[in-house]
Amino acid sequence: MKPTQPTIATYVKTWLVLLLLLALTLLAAHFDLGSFSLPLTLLISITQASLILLFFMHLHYSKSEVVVFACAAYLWLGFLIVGVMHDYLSRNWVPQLTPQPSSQNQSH
Amino acid sequence: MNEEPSPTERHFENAEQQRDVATLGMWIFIATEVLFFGVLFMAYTFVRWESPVTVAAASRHLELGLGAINTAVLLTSSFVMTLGIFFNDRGRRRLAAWLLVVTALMGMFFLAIKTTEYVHVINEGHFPGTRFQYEHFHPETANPMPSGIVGALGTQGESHPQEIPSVSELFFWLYFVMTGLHGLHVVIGVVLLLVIAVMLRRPGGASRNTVHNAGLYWHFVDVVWIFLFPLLYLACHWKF
Amino acid sequence: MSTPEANRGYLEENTLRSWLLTRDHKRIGLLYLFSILVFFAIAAVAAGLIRLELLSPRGELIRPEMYNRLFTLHGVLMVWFFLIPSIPSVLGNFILPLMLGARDLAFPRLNLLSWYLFIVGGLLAVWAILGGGVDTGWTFYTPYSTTYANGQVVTMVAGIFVAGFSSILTGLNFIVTTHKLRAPGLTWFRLPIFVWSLYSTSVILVLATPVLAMVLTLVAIERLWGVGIFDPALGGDPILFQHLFWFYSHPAVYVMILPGMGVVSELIPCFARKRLFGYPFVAGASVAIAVFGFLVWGHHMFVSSQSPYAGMVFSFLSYIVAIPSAIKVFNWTATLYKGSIALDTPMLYALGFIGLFTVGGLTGLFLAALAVDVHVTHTYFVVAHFHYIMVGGMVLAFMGGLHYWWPKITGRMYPEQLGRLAAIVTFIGFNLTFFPQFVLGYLGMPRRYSMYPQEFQFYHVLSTAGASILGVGYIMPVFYFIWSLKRGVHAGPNPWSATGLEWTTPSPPPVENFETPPVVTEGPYNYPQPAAPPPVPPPGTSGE
Amino acid sequence: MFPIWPEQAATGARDVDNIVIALVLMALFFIFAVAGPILYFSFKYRRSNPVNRFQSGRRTWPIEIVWTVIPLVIAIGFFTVAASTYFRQRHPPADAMEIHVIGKQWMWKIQHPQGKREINELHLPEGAPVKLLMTSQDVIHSFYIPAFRVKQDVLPGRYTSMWMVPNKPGVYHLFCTQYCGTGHAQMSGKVVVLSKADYQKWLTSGDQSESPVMEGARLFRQFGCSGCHAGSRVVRAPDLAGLYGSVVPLEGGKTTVADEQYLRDSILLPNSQIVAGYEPVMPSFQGRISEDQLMALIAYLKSLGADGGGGSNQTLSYSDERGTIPKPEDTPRGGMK
Repeated sequence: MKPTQPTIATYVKTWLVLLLLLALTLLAAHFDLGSFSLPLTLLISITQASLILLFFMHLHYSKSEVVVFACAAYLWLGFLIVGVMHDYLSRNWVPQLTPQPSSQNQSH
Repeated sequence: MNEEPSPTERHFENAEQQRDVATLGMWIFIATEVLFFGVLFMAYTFVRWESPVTVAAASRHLELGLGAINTAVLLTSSFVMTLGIFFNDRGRRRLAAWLLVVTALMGMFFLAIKTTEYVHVINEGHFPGTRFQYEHFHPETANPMPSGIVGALGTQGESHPQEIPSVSELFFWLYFVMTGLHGLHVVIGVVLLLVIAVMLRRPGGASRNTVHNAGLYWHFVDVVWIFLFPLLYLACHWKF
Repeated sequence: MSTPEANRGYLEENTLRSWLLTRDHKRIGLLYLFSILVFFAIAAVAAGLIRLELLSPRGELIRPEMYNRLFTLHGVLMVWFFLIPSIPSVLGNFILPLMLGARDLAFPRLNLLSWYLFIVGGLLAVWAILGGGVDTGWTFYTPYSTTYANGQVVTMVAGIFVAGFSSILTGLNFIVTTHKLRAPGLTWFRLPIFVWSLYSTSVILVLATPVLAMVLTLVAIERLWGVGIFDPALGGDPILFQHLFWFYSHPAVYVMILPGMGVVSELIPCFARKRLFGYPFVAGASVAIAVFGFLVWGHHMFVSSQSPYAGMVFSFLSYIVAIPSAIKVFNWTATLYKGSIALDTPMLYALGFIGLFTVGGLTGLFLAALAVDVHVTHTYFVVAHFHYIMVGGMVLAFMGGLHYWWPKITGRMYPEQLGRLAAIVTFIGFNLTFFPQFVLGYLGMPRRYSMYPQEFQFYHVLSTAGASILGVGYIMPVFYFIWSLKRGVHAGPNPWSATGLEWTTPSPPPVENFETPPVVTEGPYNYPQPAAPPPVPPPGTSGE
Repeated sequence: MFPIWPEQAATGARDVDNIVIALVLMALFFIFAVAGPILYFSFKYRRSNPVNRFQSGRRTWPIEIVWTVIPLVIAIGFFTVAASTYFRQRHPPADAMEIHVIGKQWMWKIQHPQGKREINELHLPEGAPVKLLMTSQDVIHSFYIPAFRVKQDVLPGRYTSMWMVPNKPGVYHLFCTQYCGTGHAQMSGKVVVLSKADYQKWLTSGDQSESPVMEGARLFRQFGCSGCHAGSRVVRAPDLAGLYGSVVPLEGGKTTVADEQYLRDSILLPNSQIVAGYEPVMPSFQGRISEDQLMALIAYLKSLGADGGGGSNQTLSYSDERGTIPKPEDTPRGGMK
């Protein structure tokens, strides 16, 4: 059974965790974490956004149709980014087969 | 708790239906906003993937401190907004109105910091366009161009390193478009919150659904910033 | 809940104010009908001029600058100001709440706002046309649109942006209405297929249109300030524009066909007196098309320098998305089996739709085939293909739906014999116009050419001849519809003896749609099924 | 009087036509499978016809599965055949002769490897593989030869290519098929396929100009590239001999394949892709070098084979002679990690 309404305590806790995560982001920026740095920062951002969506925006307490549309937007954004980037990322694959090699400086 | 027993529009059966309609409608609107901003995030992904080194160099010119303060301001304003909704739901409309005003003030504070930052960036010549100062991003200003290159270029006329286009201009273009669009949303949000705050002081002025939906909008604007902040300000700290 | 006031026919009050400030979904549907017909007429005239120009290979009639403006105008107006709003905003607006047993859409004021946004967008587009025109083609490919094109690109783009928001709000309204305002007992699997189609369409409108709005904004920014993400000199990429554009515009093709499929799914059971064959499959196919339609946009870019691997993925998904369409066609055909078929005007349009959509869909498989697409893309083959889908599909479905619901909308019948004649003339004219273009395309005739080599002339002449017949097919209904407003036979609530909640209320419906709120107890298309011995068929078209 | 099928004038055309014939047959099958029953049912079950309409309420899902799976299998079959043909058509053989094509509003500028230039006409030898390396000076164009069934968009700021083996002497259409502005319809021309002997004769007739490789070698000195990349080095810059086709480690840890596009970007946007271990000191040549010159420069860089380089201080030289086709360069090597 889901609770139907968040309490003030939930809001305060969420807020504090959000600020804590912000501090964590800044802290991470001060250390050289190499290639972990980007995924870590994005992970923190996604966590923050999820907290806001779930508690501040009451998704945790909402009907399923609302949850579906809230999630669909991010899924569709995923379609867009994956669909476009899989073109750019695959342009350098096996250059023998691609007569119009591309400009990009990263493969994979 | 029992202010709205019947729907305010005649095509609804009951207040619960009206509330669900308002909530679902707002979420679908937010879904369109996600994809609206999504195009810019897509563009960012492309630029960043194409030239990570240049983007990192350009990102270094943004004020991390101001960005971080702004993030904290927006997170806190979202928190205050939830309190406003909480008290409005419990019939304490005056308190709710003041909390909305506080939220709006924080939004204005955010905008003030943002403006300061814009002025700073523009003064440094980083506004994309004809007066964009490329040399800030060209290592040859840091380590002057060796005489061999200058000599070699002599045959082709003067050397104008500031005219050399660079992806750094695209980074600042994205910075202005993304934060500008976000700032526009903040401005709309601030106006919306102030209007609702005024309406709340009149009996029957603003329905609970209205306040809830304004809250959803404000939180969404916050969510966008949560991604803008690391992508723009922290890009210089990432390595591949 | 019902007052005498609310039980008056929705058409009774007739002041200008009562129309311009209405919140009644039925009136807004009619406002849309008049507006899109105006845009259709302008765009059709442009098409006529294009066809006349192409009568001769030397292109003597119109200068190339003008020709380029004409096909851009034709494309922009037809896509954004006719096809996309046609069935959803006109028939959907009118019928959806009636089908759901609702008193109105969820957001009536937003609905009116949608119409005003549509008009503002349309006026901006017309202003752009009058102020010098736009010659980019409806696709606005960069860097031509951002740097090289003359004309009112920014105004045009602004018009499309505003009209886009009109689509978004309509889609939002439909989704919420379908979720929340269904009559008691009207479960998801009791919904007519038209509702499923509109729902799928709305999902596309809501999730794809913002991408178009933003990408066109970026084009405008780049055009105004000279800096932008699509400029290769700065490290940007014009191909990125194509990706973003087609992320919207391919699903938009489904916005143009899904509602048509919905209308046909209403017409076939009604005029065959049978339950729709495979209802859950047809309903599921609509949703599948809406979702998979988002994953195939790259098939517009096989020769654009997109990576061959990406091309392969998009080609594969394009074949997959053809399957739900095929399922629908087979189910419609199977519905006819052992039906009691009356070939009234709407049915003629519906059967024409199935035939032309089948041809359009199958030629889509030619274009999805990578090696073949290299040859036929950017040629008249593509032009013929999408006209088979959009004109052969959507316009025929729109006409079918308009005839079918005309008695509900106006309370009067149109003249049946003339209607059948117009349907047949349209079908013949359409095929004569566009079938030769498949051959032209395979021969290599590029699209958007104002002049062409001599050997293609034969097919162009055929096509222009067909276009004039098609024009007659379009003009006839205008006259007899207007005639029927005054002289048509009174229709009564249910002239087709059709099922569906919209036929349980008077024609034209009262302001509040239903005198008593309906309660649904059965599935859709519950036509009486014949018993084991051969029954005596009901005579005529309106008998039970 | 009027054609019904385009000519086949290149080896790949037949493959495409075969797929199309199969597609047409498939389409006809489905059109009859749909239109036949529609017409038959409309007649037989017309409302005035008293026939038996009784149907037992059988389950429908078996037939639904049948007409889902059969089209699916057919679709996947066509996808596979068309995709594999496409991949073959995208893969130029190593010995293809390379012709440079530059699109601009509204003409095609073409240069043969031996140096001969032409506009809106493309002369090709019969039976030899030809690769077109293409770019645009302004907007997107598209290079289309219907008789060869080949087409490729031509983009500003990017090299695209396509290849074919013409196999039938004759004159064919050449079209620009990506809408490019007012003169789009005039941006067409002809492709002339000649026998090998006639092609050689044609190459040496009329105006002659420098071959791209020779021009590139001259530009390499004129623009001062040699100041750093060869000869008396003032600054340390990467060696360019054998660069083409090799895998280049970049600053930041990634690698890339040095293809035409990489060479182009390195000249125009040098600081977005810096070779690992080097200072980003190279100036950009954007706006200083025309597309023709850029293509010539790249042709020259490609002619510097891997075996010619290696030494840290060698003098770069070129070794082709006017009137002969340069040796085909190696196909790009290297690949993914």
